[in-house]
Amino acid sequence: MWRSCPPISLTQKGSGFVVKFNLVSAPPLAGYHEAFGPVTLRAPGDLAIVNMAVPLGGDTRAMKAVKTGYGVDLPEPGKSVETQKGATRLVRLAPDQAFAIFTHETPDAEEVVAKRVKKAMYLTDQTDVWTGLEINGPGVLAVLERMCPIDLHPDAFAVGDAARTVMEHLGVLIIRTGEDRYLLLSASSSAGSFLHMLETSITNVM
Amino acid sequence: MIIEHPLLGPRDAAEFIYLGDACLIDRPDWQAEDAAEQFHEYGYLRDNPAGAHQELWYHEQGDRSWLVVTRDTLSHEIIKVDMARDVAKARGRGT
Amino acid sequence: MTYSAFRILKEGLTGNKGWSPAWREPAPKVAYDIVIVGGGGHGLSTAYYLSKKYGIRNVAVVEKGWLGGGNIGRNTTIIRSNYMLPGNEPFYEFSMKLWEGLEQDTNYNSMVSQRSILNLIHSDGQRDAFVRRANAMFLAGADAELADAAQLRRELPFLDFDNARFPIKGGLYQRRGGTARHDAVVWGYARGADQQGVDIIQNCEVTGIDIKDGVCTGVQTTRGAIKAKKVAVCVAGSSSRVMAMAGMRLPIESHVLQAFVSEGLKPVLPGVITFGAGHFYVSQSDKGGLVFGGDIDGYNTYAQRGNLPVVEDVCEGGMAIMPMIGRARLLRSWGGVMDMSMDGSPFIDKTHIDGLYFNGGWCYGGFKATPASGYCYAHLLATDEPHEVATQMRLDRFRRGNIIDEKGQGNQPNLH
Amino acid sequence: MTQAEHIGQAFKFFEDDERGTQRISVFGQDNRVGAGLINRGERLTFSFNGKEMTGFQGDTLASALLANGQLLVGRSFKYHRPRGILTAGSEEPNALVELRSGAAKEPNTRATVTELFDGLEAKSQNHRGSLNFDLMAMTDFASPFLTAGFYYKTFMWPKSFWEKVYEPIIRKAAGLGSLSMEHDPDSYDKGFLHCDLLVIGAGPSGLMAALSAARAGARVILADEDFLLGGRLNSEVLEVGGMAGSTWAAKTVAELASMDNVRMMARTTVYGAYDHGIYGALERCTDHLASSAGKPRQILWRVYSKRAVLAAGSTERPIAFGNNDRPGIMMAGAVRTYLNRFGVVPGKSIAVFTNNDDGWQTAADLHDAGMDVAAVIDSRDTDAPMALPGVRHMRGQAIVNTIGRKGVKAVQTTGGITLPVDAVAVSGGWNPNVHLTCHQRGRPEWREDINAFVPGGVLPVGMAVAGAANGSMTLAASLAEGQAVADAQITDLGFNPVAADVPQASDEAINGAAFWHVAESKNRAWLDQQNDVTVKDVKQSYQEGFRSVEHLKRYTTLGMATDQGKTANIPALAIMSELTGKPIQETGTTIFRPPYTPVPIGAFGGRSRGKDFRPYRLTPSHKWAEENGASFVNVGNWMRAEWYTQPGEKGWRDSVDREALSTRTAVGICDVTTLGKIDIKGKDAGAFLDKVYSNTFSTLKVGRVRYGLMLREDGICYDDGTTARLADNHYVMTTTTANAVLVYRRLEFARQCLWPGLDVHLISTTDGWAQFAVAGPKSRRLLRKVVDKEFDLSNEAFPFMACGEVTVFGGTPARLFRISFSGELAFEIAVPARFGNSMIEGLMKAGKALGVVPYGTEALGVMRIEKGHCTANELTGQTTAHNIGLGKMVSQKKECIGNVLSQREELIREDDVKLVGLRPVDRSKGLLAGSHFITKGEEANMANDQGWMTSVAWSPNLGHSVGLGFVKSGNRRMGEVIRAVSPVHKTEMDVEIVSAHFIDPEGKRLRG
Repeated sequence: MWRSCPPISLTQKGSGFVVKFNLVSAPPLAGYHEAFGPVTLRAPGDLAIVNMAVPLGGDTRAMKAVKTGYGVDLPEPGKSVETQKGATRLVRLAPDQAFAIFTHETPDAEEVVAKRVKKAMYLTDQTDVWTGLEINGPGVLAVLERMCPIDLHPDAFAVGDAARTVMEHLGVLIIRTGEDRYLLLSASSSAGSFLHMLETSITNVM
Repeated sequence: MIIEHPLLGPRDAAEFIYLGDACLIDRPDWQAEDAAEQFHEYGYLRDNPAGAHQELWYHEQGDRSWLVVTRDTLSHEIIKVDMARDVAKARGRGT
Repeated sequence: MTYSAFRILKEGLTGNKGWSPAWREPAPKVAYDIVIVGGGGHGLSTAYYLSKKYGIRNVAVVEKGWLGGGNIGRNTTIIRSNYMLPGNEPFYEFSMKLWEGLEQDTNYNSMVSQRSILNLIHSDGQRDAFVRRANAMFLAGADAELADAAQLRRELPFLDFDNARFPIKGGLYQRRGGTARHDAVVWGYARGADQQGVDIIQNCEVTGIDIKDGVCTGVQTTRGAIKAKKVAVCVAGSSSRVMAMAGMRLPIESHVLQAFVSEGLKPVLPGVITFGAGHFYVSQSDKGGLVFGGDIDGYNTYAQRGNLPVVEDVCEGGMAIMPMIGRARLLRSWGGVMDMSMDGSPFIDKTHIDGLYFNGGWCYGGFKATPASGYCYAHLLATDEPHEVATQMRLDRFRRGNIIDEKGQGNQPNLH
Repeated sequence: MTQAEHIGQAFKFFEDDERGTQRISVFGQDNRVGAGLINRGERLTFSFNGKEMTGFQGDTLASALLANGQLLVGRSFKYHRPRGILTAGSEEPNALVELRSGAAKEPNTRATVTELFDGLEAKSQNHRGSLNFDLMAMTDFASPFLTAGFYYKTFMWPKSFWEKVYEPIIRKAAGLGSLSMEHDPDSYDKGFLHCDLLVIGAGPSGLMAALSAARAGARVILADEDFLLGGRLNSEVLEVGGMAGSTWAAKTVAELASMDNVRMMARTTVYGAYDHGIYGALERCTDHLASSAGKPRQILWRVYSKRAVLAAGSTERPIAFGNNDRPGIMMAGAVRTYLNRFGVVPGKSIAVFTNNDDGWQTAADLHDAGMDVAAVIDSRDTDAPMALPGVRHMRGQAIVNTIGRKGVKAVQTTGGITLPVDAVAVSGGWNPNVHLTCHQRGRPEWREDINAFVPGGVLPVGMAVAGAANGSMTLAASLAEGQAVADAQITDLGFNPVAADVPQASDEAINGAAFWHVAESKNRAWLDQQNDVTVKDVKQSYQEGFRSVEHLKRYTTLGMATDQGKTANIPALAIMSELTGKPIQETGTTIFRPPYTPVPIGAFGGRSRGKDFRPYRLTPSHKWAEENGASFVNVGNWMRAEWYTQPGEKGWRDSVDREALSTRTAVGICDVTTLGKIDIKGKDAGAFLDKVYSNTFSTLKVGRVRYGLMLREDGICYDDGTTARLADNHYVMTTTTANAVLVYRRLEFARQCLWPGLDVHLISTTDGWAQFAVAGPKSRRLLRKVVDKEFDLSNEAFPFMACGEVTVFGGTPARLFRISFSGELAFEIAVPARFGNSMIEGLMKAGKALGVVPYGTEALGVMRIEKGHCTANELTGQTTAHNIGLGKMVSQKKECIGNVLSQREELIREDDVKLVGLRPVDRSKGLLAGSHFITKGEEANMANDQGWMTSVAWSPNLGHSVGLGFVKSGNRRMGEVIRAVSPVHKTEMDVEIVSAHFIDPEGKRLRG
């Protein structure tokens, strides 16, 4: 069972039954995958995101826990690393904050990370806060320069680099995950506008 | 404008939200005898210099850090950028 | 010299050789009853009303540059009295009434044009707030009119009613609002004050304020010392710098407000239109340019120039409500340094130093206040009592908690 | 098309061309001569005022008009004087047209920079009647009465006539082109570019600068406003490196275009220099095409440069003489451009009037092309700088007047000679284009040797200037300086310039004399041709005391037209300098401000228009709401369901009444996801909350929720909401929808700047949880069917203000809060957002038998007003805790934001306004929000204002209108009947002051 803290003691009293109903998971852009000439745009499935906050004064313990749990060092702010198996990407956003991004379906991502870093960090599930789009292909920089104020020249923004910025009034976390591949994360509530922004940039350029 | 973030490098000021004079870090002691007067000064009176100005910027569309930026209000030249939490600690802020 | 159509005819027929200077260029005297620091709109209107309404003519206006080179020369020329709070609305309505008689009073056509100002409404909450404001305007003797979307569609068919992100649900008009020719306001007051005997001294920068035993005795300037029984500072945009010479810290920050004008166009806009869900307001000048602006840049500055994010923000607002202006071109941009006060409202007050008076903190609303600001400041200087419409515009109001915060943003100047 | 292809195409058609010199008449193009850099293989048809004409690919509209002998192209602003084409560039004051038609109509378009395309439509502007017979031209005869500032001196009587009579006439006469009044049909885009070196201008110095920096490996952007790169090289017959200058330019462009580290941007104007090396640039993508075909018309680029080289060249200035504004009178450099680049001449017999050697080059080029040069009239009493056999040299003379009306027919000289000509080429010397150097703090300096302002003062950070823009007026100097300046710039950045020779070029003769206007001219001599400002206007301005350049500009409108005085300003201030006796340097210039040339407002707007003005935020149950009859309302960027229309309902009131009634009698569900949610963790989370809230949270028990009031530091209420404690180190704060981002920002400020020693961490989870209010007497029964059975929801186990983490529908994690905004027994339940749309279906299914309804923001509003709860209508940022009866919540026993200043005397006055309930005495009447209160028997004025109505609603539960409002000492006036006046509605009514809690004042329901 999913819990981030011990359950409150709620003993069963009174009558009632839970209706039979299957809650369906429907992230906003689930299944989106389009090719625009050489550029493809897709929403990665089951992208789990967990925020990791470093307790005040707990830096050493947190770093050690990441190293032990993931086998890699927590990168510097503005950088990300993939764990050895490539299963999780750790993105350092701020001195005391990082995201763990990995593929995971059920809504217990926080526990998955908790198993790795134990109690060395404060964890908060961010999976449903964000929606992700991956853009890939030659010419992708020409698309991104119509939205992104960050210098994405290969020499300035290496593979693994990450930046939170603003594009067309949307807060976006952009991570370079490959030579011509970028993962963009934005707020899930504005997923439609986020997709529209990327599609417009692509069609304006292509 | 471009703000040279101490950790993240140059970023367009459009990513930031401006608050004002970095004297806002120096929140008075609420138990001081003249707390009302001190808070009045803290809340309302500003040097507003024409020249170097220490000011608070928040990297809202970024890493959510508050920065203390020393900037010339005549030329807009940015002389220095520090993490506000470091400045606050150095000025004796704690718990 | 009195200006009239007859005079123009006469001069036109005789080669326009008889025009005399609009004002003298006197050298500063050793002493005056009152020295007004700042030859902008407010300073000159103060001098005008001091001399004309209060009969005090031994007055100098000292200006560090050219007359009207401050914010009165770099604004969007809007006049209105659509405020809400008791500390403000009677004052601005008083100003509006002065505007309405200004040209005849000064014998100078400052082109006061009551073409209306409209604030668009996009939500029910906004409408409630505007009704409150409209009724406050009525209670203060001003005019207001609510319009629904259908009426606006008839009157302003070019607005984007059908594809708007924030649909237009109506608007609040002040029909008596409008624009005036900003430079002409300066020149009219300057000429009027000069004719009453006021010395207007350009290129004369104040470099020090003389204070002896808590009493202000005059100013030091780049053209020598000038003694005065009263020194009236009126330098919005530079208030902190000047008052620092008297050792005062003010509840003011300096910020830049950009404004823009398009190329000249045949008439398209009937009045002033303000877009409440974005940062955009616009009117069309008599010459045909769309005069528009929006939010302040938001950081402390004394530079009369702004940056791109605000230019884009303003034009985004414009395109959002009237996409017909897409093919009109932005011709010129400029920036004015604003005295942004801690509650968005101004000060007309004595200071704790005898003989030193302060007028400032006008934020980006100083133009429309020009007549009343001068009138009330003149009243204060002449009588040592605040004018009845400016009783709350005091420097100690924050200490007492008597805040005049129209926007409800608190003590953060860049939000007002 | 790639950049290289694009540039390549622009050039391919002239590399094979030969320069012809004889006049060749092509299909009515009577003024077409020589070859030029145009593609004669591609004939283009266009129309001017409905008349069909032809031109060639590579023409501008202006060159094509000239080729067709159309010298009269427009009317001036004030006097409606006939005007032609003065220049060949973006400085053009006269040749403005309305381009295209219908919604795409583009007023005030400079023909001199409009690239000709097939099917182009242009119309002249600012005339009543035809261009040839403009009825408004009669204003010209009234000109003695319309001199500088005339309108300030009249139109004042009678008072009411200004708006009604005078101003409408003036407005109609003023303005130039007209807007279509239709929505701009094109789209625009924006973008961001980064480079080591931005080179502005692709003339000789710009090309050299870009080439040198590019060869050294720097990231270079080369931008030029023209569609053909090369600058003056394309207008001159000068040689570079042993080949034609234009050929050298093309070769250099080709080399640059082939390099990966170079971005070539033709048709791109760098219009503004902003702080810290940021430049604004406008790229015109489809303006040279008949249609933009769905692609962005223009792109507004924000260029982040480490260094920049301004190589913007120079602009030729005219000399003012009598009737110098007639069509056919052109700048001498422009005549060369039309001749050499476009193969066009403005007339058959041309006089050259110059004060400098460069003017002679025009005579020479015309002469070499076999044209009839009537004379070179040189204001200097010096020998000819070059030999032009057969050309008359009139030394020490000037043109004093011209004859003609819609075109020049003859010129009269100071020597009393009348020369019949049909065109005049004028050169008054060249002004370096220093504009961008002045966009920040630069102030130009006067250089006596070239009689021009050059860059001075503090230049924008990182900018250096090269070539003519820097006052290096010859070709050889420009090339050398371009390279040297770029090398210095990139050396600064750590690059090693490649040593390369500057190609050979000659230093052409550039001597000149200061000569601004012909004093002997009795007729009006124009300075600002667009705004009709003459030498006499400047003199009158001086006479009336408007002597500073700013007063001159404002009084006469000099330099305020669409060309921003690029040709007019310097001669005018030189004349003012003569009048005042002050040197030009001291007279100074007005300040150059962005943009360098006008930029369409649509381009600055980019994509942010229509529905794309701001992003949409949708709630997790948006799809379900759409499918179930919801109508939506904007709340900030959120779209919230305002009500759900059921079949048979006639208006929104039907729906809202039903929703509110059903919720109070059964159960209702509302998506409240939009409320801000902030996860607060850390061992000092409780201590932190004590500081940011006016009340205490560290004492809150785990599993409990508390209402919190947050003040600003000035003691005014900022936000309110509930905060739940889920664990010792874990709180979840809710904020109002509007303040979610702002509260988060303030909390980060408190955390980082005020109390950095606290272990507390914030993260927004607003979008992460789909949260639903489940309210009404049957809400527990409904939830019982949703929450998994091991969780006890009884009042004892889960009382009012309890919270907990539960699971729903068989194991899906959820958070449950027992809180109530409606005043009913109520809960809020949150599930991960991805389940949100399904969750509301599940809730509706579970509640079907209970009579569940979904309700929107309107019913929510009705119920909160009935209950006396505040929202933004009450918490306006001007409201104190005392105003809303929560003064006691502001603890004075702990350190917290706002408590000290909240105690200021004026903020705790007993007679201040207090929140009360209001109901109409006549219960059938509807209250009006925004009404003001006046005590009975008193006059309605501001002094008697007792407060105002903040919120009103029709209460279906009470059967009458209810309102909330602020009334002075309202807490002591219960039962009083007071006037609620709304003069803007022209109504008033009597209302009774009552408790704000209309329903269940004891709060039994929510605790039940």
